[in-house]
Amino acid sequence: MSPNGEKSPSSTKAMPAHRSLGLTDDQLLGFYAQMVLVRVMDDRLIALNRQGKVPLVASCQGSEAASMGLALAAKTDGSCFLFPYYRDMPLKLVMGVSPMETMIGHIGKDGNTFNGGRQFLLQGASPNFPMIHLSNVVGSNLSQAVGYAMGCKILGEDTVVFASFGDGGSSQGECHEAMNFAGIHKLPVVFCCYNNRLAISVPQEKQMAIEDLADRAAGYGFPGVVVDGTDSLEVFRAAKEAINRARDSSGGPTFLELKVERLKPHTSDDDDTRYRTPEDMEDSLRRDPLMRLNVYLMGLGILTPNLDEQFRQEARAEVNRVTDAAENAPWPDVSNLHGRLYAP
Amino acid sequence: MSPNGEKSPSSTKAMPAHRSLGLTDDQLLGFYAQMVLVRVMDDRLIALNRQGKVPLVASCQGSEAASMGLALAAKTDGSCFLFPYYRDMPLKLVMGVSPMETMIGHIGKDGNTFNGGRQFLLQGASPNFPMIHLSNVVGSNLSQAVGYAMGCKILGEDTVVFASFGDGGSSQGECHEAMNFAGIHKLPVVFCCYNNRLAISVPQEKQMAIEDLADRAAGYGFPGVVVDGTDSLEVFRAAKEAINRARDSSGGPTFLELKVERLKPHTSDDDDTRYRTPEDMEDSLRRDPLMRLNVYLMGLGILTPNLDEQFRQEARAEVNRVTDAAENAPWPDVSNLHGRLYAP
Amino acid sequence: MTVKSTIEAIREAMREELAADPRVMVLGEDVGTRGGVFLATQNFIEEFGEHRIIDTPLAECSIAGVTLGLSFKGLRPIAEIQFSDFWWYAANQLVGEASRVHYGTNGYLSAPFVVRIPYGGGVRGGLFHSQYIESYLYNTPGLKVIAPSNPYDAKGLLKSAIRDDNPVIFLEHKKTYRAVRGEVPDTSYTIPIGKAEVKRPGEDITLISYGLAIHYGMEAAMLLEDEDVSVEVLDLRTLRPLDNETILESVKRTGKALIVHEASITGGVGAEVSAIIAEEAFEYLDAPVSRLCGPDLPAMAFAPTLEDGFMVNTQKISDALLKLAAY
Amino acid sequence: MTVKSTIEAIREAMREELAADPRVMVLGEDVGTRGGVFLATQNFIEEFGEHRIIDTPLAECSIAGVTLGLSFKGLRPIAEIQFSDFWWYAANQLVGEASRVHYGTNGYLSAPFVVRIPYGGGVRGGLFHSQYIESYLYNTPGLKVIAPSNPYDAKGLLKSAIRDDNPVIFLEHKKTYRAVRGEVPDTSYTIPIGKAEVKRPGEDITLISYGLAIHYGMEAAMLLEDEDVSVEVLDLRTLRPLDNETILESVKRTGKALIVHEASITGGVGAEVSAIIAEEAFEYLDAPVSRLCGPDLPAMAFAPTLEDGFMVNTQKISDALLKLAAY
Ligand SMILES: Cc1ncc(C[n+]2csc(CCOP(=O)(O)OP(=O)(O)O)c2C)c(N)n1
Ligand SMILES: Cc1ncc(C[n+]2csc(CCOP(=O)(O)OP(=O)(O)O)c2C)c(N)n1
Ligand SMILES: [Mg+2]
Ligand SMILES: [Mg+2]
Repeated sequence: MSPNGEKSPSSTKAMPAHRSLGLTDDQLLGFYAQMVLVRVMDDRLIALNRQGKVPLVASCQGSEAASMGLALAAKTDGSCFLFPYYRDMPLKLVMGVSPMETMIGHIGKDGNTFNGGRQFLLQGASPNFPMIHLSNVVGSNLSQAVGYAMGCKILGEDTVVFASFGDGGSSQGECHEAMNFAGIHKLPVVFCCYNNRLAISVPQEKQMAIEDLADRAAGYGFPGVVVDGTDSLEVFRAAKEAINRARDSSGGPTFLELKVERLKPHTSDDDDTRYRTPEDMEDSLRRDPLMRLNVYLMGLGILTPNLDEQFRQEARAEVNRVTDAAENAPWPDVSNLHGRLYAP
Repeated sequence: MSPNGEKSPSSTKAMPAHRSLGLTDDQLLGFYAQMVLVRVMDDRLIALNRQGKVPLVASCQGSEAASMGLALAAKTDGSCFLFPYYRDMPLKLVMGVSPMETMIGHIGKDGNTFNGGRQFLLQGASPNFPMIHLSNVVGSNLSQAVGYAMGCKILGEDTVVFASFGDGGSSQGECHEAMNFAGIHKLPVVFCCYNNRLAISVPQEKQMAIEDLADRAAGYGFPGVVVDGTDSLEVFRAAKEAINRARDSSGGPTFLELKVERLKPHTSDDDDTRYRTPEDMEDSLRRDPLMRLNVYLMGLGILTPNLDEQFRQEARAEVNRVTDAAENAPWPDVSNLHGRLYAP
Repeated sequence: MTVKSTIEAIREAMREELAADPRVMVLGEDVGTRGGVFLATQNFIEEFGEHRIIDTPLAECSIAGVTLGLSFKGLRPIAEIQFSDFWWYAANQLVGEASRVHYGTNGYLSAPFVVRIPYGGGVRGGLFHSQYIESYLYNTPGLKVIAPSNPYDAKGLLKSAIRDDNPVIFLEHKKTYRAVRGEVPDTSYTIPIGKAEVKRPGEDITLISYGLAIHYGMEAAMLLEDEDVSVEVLDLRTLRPLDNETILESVKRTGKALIVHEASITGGVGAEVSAIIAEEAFEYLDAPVSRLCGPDLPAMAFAPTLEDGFMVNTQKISDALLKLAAY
Repeated sequence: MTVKSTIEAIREAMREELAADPRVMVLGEDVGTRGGVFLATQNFIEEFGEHRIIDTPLAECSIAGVTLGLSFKGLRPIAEIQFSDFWWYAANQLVGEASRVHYGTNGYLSAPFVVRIPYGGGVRGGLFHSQYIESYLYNTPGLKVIAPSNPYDAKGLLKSAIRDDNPVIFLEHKKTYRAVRGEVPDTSYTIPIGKAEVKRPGEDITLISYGLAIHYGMEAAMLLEDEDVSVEVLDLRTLRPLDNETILESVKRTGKALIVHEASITGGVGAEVSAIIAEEAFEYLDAPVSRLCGPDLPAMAFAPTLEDGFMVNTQKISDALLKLAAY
C-alpha cells in the first residue's frame, strides 16, 4: 500500500532525467532561473525585514524544489488548483504571481490582488490564479482543499487539487479528517507534506513516533510516497504521477512526503540558534535545492558559469526594481479597512 | 508493526481458553451471570424508555463481550483507569457500579454519585470508581485519557489507562491527535475501538476506505491488534497483553480494534429499519456475545440449563428490585441545579 | 397553505432549493439513508442521489472545512451539525476561517453555504444534547446567524439562507421541531435575513426574544392583558445582523424593554440588545432594560426537576413583565 | 522591586510556581528548547526538565485535551496556545468539556489548569495573528478568564490562576509583552481573581477597560484633566467573573460610563458591562452608557494604515470622553 519511492537522485545517464520527464533543456533552464530569482527575492525580503520594512518573512530556502516542482507539474498540467501554505512563495511565483505583487504583498502596500493589504504573505485568493490560501492556521487548508476537490468531481471537471503543509501540520486532527474524507470518496487531491523535520523548534521525534509520514496514507486507503524534496526533478516526477493517479478511474488521492530542509530560521521572528546545532545546519545546507539543480545542470553542460552569473544578475536587477517600485507604492487607503465583509 | 491477531475463537481444547488465561471456572461463571444481568438490565431500560420513564438508552447489546472483557482485565489487574463511552454500561457494572445506581442514573433520580442527576447515562465521575466519562461528545475522551496516562507516568504510578470509542469516533481529528501524542511519549494507554461497522446509520465504507482500523496504529508507532470483540475471552486476552505492553520498558500504547456487532438501534431515539436490512441484522445476531459465551460454557459443562435459568431469574429479580426502588426514589431537588459550578 | 411542523417546513425548504438549483447539496452525519436523526433530510438521498446528499464520517471539523471548500468551488452546500453540542470541533472552520473569506480576500472570494444546527433544551438531553450556542456565533463579524421560532419563518428564512452568498448559521430549536406547528405555504417564498418581526403590537413594554421562548413570551403577553398591560412582542429571527431599527423603534415607543432568551445571561444576545438600547434610546427609557435569560450554568441539566428549573417559561416571563410594568 | 516587562513578569510567575509546586508543569508548541515563541518559558526546560516542560506536536485540540486529562490526575498544567488565532481547534476541550467538569460531575472532579493565550493586535500580524477572542470566552460559565494590562498584575494574577482549582484562560496582550514595563516585586505575591482595580479615581465619568487599551485610557483621562473632566479608570483585569460590585459602585458615583475595548463591539465584554449597568444602576445614569470598541470586522488588517484604523487609541478615547462629558 505504501510504495515508498526509492531515492533515485536525478543524475546524468544515457537520457538525462528531465528529458525523460518531458522537460526540454530550455524549460529546465528557465525553471532554474526562476529558482535563482526566488532565492534573491527571499534574501531581499529577509534584508527588508531587518530594516523594519517587511513585518514577516517565512523563508522558503530549502523547500524551493518541493514548492516549485509541484507548481511546475501543476502549471504544465494546466488543470490543477492549489491550496498552498505560508512557505509557498516559490509556488506562487511559478504559477505566475509577479515579483512586484509578491513584494507589495509582503510590505503591505496597496494593490495586491490577493487581499488588498488586509493580509500578509499574499494570503487570500486572487482572480488571476488558481489558488486559495485563506489563512496561516496550520491544517485548515486541508479539508478546504478536499471540499474543493469534491466540488470539482461533482461538477465533472478534471481538476486536480494540491494542498501543501508541513510535518507540523500532519499532527493536526484536521489532517487526519481531510485524508480520511479524501480516501472515502477517492477525490482528486494530492497531499503535499513538506517534511523538514521541524515545526518551528520541535524536532520530528517530538512530533511523531515514526520515520516516514507517508506510511500513514495506508490508513486512508491510498498510496503514500517518500520523495527527495530537494531534488526538483524527483518532485516533478512524483507530482505528475499523483496527477495521473488522481484522474485514474480507480485512482484518487496521493500523499507525497517531500523530505526537505529548512535553511533559515522558521520565520524572521525566529532565532534558530536556540534549538539547532551548527552541525545540523551544515547538514541541511548540503542539501540546498538550488545548489543541487545547479550541479545537475552544470554536469550536463546545460548551465555554464557565465549563464549562471547572468541569471543572478537578472534576478538582482528584477528584485531591485520591484523593491524600489514597492517602496514607492502607496499604502492602502484607510477606507479599505471597511467594506467587503459580506458578499452583496 | 501491525501484528493483527488472528481470530482464534476460544474453543474447547486440552486446556480450556479461560483457564489458560488464569480465570477459574467460577470466575468465568460469575462473569457470565453478570453478562446475563447486563442483558436483562439493557432490555429493561429499553422497555422503560418505551414507557416514557427513561429518556435515552444506548443499548450495549452486541458489545458486551468487548466492554466487559476490557473491564474484567482492568478489574483483575487492579491498577487501571478507564475513560469509557456511552455504550459502556456493562463496563461500569463490571467495575462495580451497582444496578441501582445504573437505574437511577438512567431515570434521572436523585443520588447517583457520577453526576447527581445533572447528566444522563451515568456520565460524570464518581469518587467510588476509577473512571471518568465526562461527556458523550464523540472523540473528546481520547486526549483526556492520554493526558491522564501522561500524568500517571509523570507521577511514577503504574496505572494503565483504557479509552473506549467506536468506529465512528476513529474519524475524529481528536483520535489522530491522541494516538500521535500517546505514541510519542510511549504512554500507558489502550485505545479500545469497538468497531460495529456503523456510526448511527453510516456504514463503515462511508466512514473510511480501509478494512481494519488497527492498521492505523502503525502510523503512530505502536501495535494495532484486531480482536473478535464478541468473544469475551479473546477480548480479555488482548486487554491483558495490552496492559503488559503498557508497562513494558520498551512498551507503550496499544490499539485494540474490537470487531463487535450492534444488535439494537443506535439508541432508543433511533429506528434502524431505515438503514439496515433484515439479513444484516440476522448476521449480527448470530454473533451475539452472550450466546457465544453461553455456548462456550455449556460446551465445557461449566454452565447447565438449570444454572442458566437460575442466573436469568436472579437477574430479573435484581432488575425488578432496582426498577421499583428507582421509581420510588426522589427526584433531585431543584436547588441542585445551582452550585458546584466552580471548585471552591 | 397547510399546517406543518417546524421540521417539515425545514425539510420542504431544502427540498425546494435542491430541486431548483443543482448547486445546492446536503452533507452531514446520517443525512443520507437515515434521513438525518431528526428526519430533516428524509428521502433526500432517494430523490437527489448520493452525489448531492452525502453521509460524512463523524468529524465535525472536516464537515465544516469540506463545506467551505465546496462553497469555494461555487456549490451551495447545506451542512448539518447533528447537535449544537458538537459544533465546537467545527469552530475553527466556521468562526476562524469561513467568516473571514470575503474580508480576507478583499471581496474576491465568498463562501455561500449554510450550516444547520439543532440546538436548545427541554428535551431531556442533559449537558451535552441541549446546548445554546448563539452567544458564540452572533458576535462573529462575517457570519449571518438565524434562529427562527416557527415553521413559516423557518421555511422562508432557510430558503433565503441557502440563496445568500455568505456563510449562514441556521439554528433550529429542537423543541420546536415537532411541538411548534403552523400554516406554511406549499409554494416557494423567502423571508429577508436581518429583519425582526413584530409578533404582537403593544404599547407598554417591548418583549424581545427569539426561538422557542417567543411562544412563552406570547402567552405571557396574553396573560398581561388581564392586568391591563399591553406588551409588544418582537421576534428577532436573525441574531446577526440584529435588526436594531425595529428594536429601537419599538422601545422608543414603549419606553420599557424585557429581553428573554434561554441561553445563559452573560454575554448572550440580550447583552448586546440591552447595550444598543442603552446607547440609542436612553432618553426614551422609563425603566431599566431588563433581561430574563438562562442561568449562568454550562447547559441544561438532565433530571426533569433540574431541567424545569433551568428553562424559561410563561410564568417567569409574566412575573418579569409585571415587575417592569410596575416600575 | 525591579522594573520588568510583561513577558518577564509572566515568566517569573510560572518559574516561581514551578519551583514551589511539583505538580505544576508546562506544555505547548515550542515551549521547550525554544523557550516559547515569545520566550515566556525561556530556560525552563533546562531548569525543570523534559518531564515538566513538554514540547507538543502542532495540535491544539489535543494540547487542551491532554492538559485537561493531566489536571484530572491532580497535576496543575499550564498550557500555551501559541497565538489566540489558533485557539479555535481547542474550543471543544476548553469550552465544551473543561468548563463542565465540576458541574457535570456534581462537584466531584475539578480541572485545575491554566491556558495562556497571547492575543491582540498592533503587531502587524494581520487577520490570523492578531485576534481578540475574549468575546468567545467571558460568556462561558465554568471558566475563569483573566486579561491583565501590566506586569505587576500579570505576575500576581497568573500565580493565582495556577493555584486556582478551576480552568483558567489567561489572555496576554502581545503588544504589552515588551512595550509595557513596570515595577514587579521579585518575591511571591498573588492578586485575587475577579477583582477590578481603580487605576485612577475620578468623579465625572467611569472609563471601564482592560488589557492594552487601559494605557490609552489612562492617557486620555490625563488629557481630559485639561478640560476639567475627572475620569475614573477601572481596569477589569478579570473578564469572568466580572467584578460587578466595583463597576456599579463607580458608575453610581459618576453617573456616566464609557467602556473601551479593542475586540469587536458586538457581543463583546462591553455589551455585558453595559447591560449590567442598565439593569442595576439605571437611576444613577446621567448619560447613555457608551462603548468605544473595535469595529465589527473579523480581525486586525495587515497594512499599517488599516491596522491603525482598526485600533483604539488615546485620541479616539478622549473624543468619546469629551462627548460623554458634554452630554
Ligand atoms: C493551528 C496553528 N497552530 C500553531 C501555529 C503557529 N505555527 C506557525 S508555523 C508552525 C510550525 C509549522 O511547522 P510545519 O508544519 O512543519 O511547517 P514548516 O514551518 O516546517 O514548513 C507553527 C507552530 C499556526 N500557524 N497554526
Ligand atoms: C462529536 C460528536 N458528533 C456527533 C455525535 C452524535 N453521535 C452520537 S453517537 C454517534 C455515532 C457513533 O458511532 P461509533 O463511534 O461507531 O459508536 P457506536 O455508537 O457505533 O458504538 C453519533 C454520530 C456525538 N455524540 N458527538
Ligand atoms: Mg516542518
Ligand atoms: Mg460504531
